[in-house]
Order: sequence, then C-alpha cells, then structure tokens
Amino acid sequence: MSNAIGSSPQIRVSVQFEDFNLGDEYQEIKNRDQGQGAVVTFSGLVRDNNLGKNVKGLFLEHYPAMTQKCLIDICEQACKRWELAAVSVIHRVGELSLNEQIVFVGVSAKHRKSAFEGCEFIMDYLKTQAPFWKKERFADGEAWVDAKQSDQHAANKW
Amino acid sequence: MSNAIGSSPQIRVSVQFEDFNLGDEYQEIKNRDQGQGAVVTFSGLVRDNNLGKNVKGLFLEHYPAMTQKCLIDICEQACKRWELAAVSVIHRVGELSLNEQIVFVGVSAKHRKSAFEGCEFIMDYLKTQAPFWKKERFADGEAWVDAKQSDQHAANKW
Amino acid sequence: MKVVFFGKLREQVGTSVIDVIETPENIEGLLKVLKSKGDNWRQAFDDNDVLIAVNQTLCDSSQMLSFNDEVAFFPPVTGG
Amino acid sequence: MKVVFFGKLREQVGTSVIDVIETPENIEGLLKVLKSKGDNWRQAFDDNDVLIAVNQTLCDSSQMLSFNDEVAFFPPVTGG
Repeated sequence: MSNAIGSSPQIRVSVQFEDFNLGDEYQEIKNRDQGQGAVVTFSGLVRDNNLGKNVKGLFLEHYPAMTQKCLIDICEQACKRWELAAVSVIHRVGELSLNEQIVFVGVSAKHRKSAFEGCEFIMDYLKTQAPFWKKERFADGEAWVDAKQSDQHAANKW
Repeated sequence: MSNAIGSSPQIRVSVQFEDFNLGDEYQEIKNRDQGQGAVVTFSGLVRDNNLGKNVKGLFLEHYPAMTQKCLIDICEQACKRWELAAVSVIHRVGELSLNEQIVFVGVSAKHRKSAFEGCEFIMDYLKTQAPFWKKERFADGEAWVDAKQSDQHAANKW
Repeated sequence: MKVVFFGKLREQVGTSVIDVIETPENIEGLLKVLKSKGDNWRQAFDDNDVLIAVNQTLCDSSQMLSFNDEVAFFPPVTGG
Repeated sequence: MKVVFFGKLREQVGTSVIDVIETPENIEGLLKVLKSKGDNWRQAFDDNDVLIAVNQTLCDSSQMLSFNDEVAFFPPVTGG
C-alpha cells in the first residue's frame, strides 16, 4: 500500500494497479490500531457472472481526481458513526483476471459489532458512490456492467 | 489448521493451542470455495479490558467433548440460513498473552451480504453457545470473565 | 453417570468430574443430589447462572436422564 | 470549463474530456449544450441514468456552475 494516504492516521486509502496481500494488510491494521479486540476484513474478487457468459476478466475504469477523495470521505463517515480504531481501503483499477482480488476493506474496533457494521457500511457506500466502472471481458466481446438495484438498497439501509 | 474437521467440505473447524495465520486461512478458504465473489473474515484478539485492571493475558478453558461439535453445529446453521461456499472457524485454548489472536471466522459467498451476515451470525452464536470460558490474568491476580448481556442480545437478533 | 464442571463453577465445587452412582430421573433431581454435597456445592449452584448440557448438547432442567449420559454444568460461556 | 465523461457514457459520446468555452448557469444548461452536439450525445444522456459530479463531488442538475469548475458525467458506479 505504497501510495496510501488518509486524512487522519486512522484511515488509509489506496487506488492501485497492483495486487494486495490480505495477510499483510491485516498485520498493518493491527500495527496501527493499538490493541483493539476485533478486526473484520472484506475482500471482493472477480467472479463469473450469473448470465451464462463466461467472464474472462474485467477492466476497471475510475475517475482519478475523485476516487481517493470519495473513498476517504466514506471512511470518515464510517468513523463518525462507529468507534473505529483503524480503517484500510484498497481498490484496484485496470485489467483484472477471473478470481483476482478487486477490493479490500479492513476495520478494527474495540467491539465486533462496530467492526462488522463499519466494514459493511464502507462496502455498501463504495458500491454506490465511489467512481469505478467495470467492463466485463468475455471470449467473444465485452460489456459494461450495469449497476444493481440491490446495491442501492444496501446503501439506503444505513 | 491441522486438526480441522467438518461435517461437509464447506465447513472447517479447529480448536487448537497454536496460533493461526490469517493470510493462510484466507488463502485456504479461496482454494476451497471455487471462485466466489466475497470473503469476510473476523478475528478476535486478547485486549485490555475496560475496568482499569491491566490484563496480562488469558486462560481459555473449554469442554473438549462438546466444543468442536458445537462449532460445527453453529456453522451448519449459518449454511442453512445463507448461501455460503466455505466457512472456517478456529478457536484457540490455553494460555494467551495480550494482543494474541483468540478466534478466526472466515466465510466466502457469492454475495457480500451473505458473507457479512454469515460471519457475524457465527460469532454471535459462538459467543453465547460454544463452551469456552476466559479467565483474565492481572499483575496481582486473576478473575473469570463474566458473560455479557450485549452478547446475548446480539445472538437473539438472528 | 458422569457429571462434569467447567470454569468458575468447577473451581467453586472443587472438582472437574464426579461419578453419580444412582441416576436421578431428571436434571432437577440431579441438582438436589449435588446441592446436598456441601455448602460450596449449594452456593455454587445458587449464586450463579448455570448452563446445562446433556451429552454435549445444551438443555434445560426438565431434561430426563439415563445412567450412561454425560451431564455438564457450567457458567454462561465467554469465548470468542 | 472542463467536462469529463466516464464508462459507457464516455464511449457513447466518443470522448473523455471536452472544454466548454461559455459556462452555462447550471447543470441543466450544460446538458442542453451537450445534447445539441449530435445524436450520439443526445442519446447518451437520454438513454442512461447519468450521475453528475462538480469538482469531484456528487450533485444534482440544479447545481450552479463557475467557469473554473470541473464537471463530470458518468453512469451509476459499479466498483467493489
């Protein structure tokens, strides 16, 4: 997470081409959080979709001037709503193959409920607010992924 | 996770003295889950309590004949309620120092909501049903940890 | 019948396992037997919330008993 | 005023950035200017849900504009 920045030491955000190592990111959170009781991580991976077309991979486009600012803003909202000790978000961009890691969110807190909710909140907001767009690559072509109603509902519940 | 067993290939449970490596456990879940989109992990660590006594560590007692059976049962309940591809639970027993890892729950699923809820459900049930007891070690003595009402409430919500 | 104890309850009764020769009809009956074993036994069961498992499955005090059951008594659990 | 486009919308209008010399009063006005640039422009904005950001912050079409704003149009986001 070399290009990680945050508005406070609690928050680290990175938008990057490179893959990440979940074990290293977990360790980094523990080093930063001063001995909290609970760490929740989420990772999202490129998967084959439901529509019967075999997904070979993804192209992930983003809005560079806005992305990091938006992710930091989402993390700051999470830190206002829950008592969180450390928050990390990594989102990859560019070309990704099937089963590759796309996104990581890690949250540590004193209490597990805060860690679970903070992590899920960040993912739900990221899914509906952060300026990323996926184009799926198939054997015989490519198509932009449509936004899902269920993601909007998930974000509205908070 | 050498002594891991489960009633189905979906479920792996281990009760052990040894520490675990979160990165390895995450990889093991991904190897087993056949390309799911979402992985959520929880880890709980020994932390200093709120009561002003400095916790040096914990002794974790359990009921060997019941522990693994109970954890598998909790995982099976989670797999009935949510579509989960792979579930791992590791719980340590014996003497643990401050900041050591106590428990790991990892869940993979096609959809992130299932992965988050399945993981939190397992932790909430484990906290109120699995036969483990913590005794905190202080500089000047030791004391059994009291069960928390908030844990019972968390389990009742499911 | 094997009866096992854990955690704080184990310390209060001063043993982790006993053998009960005559099997009571149910848990209520077994509790009477145990509480008659001394002040520390009575206090251990009166002062604390006690959970019960028969053959490693949680149950309540109406649970019927057989001579080869394993019965466990323990405080509310605090793992995780 | 710099106007940028992303994702499917970028492909439909055939460019990722344009410079609009006369700054319209608000987003509504800017949309009129853009839709007049050709059938593909009109269709791109009529056929899709379009999100708007001014200076990298999401907003709605009543948002007032200044000459040095950066305006972005894009489809609903699909990251994560």
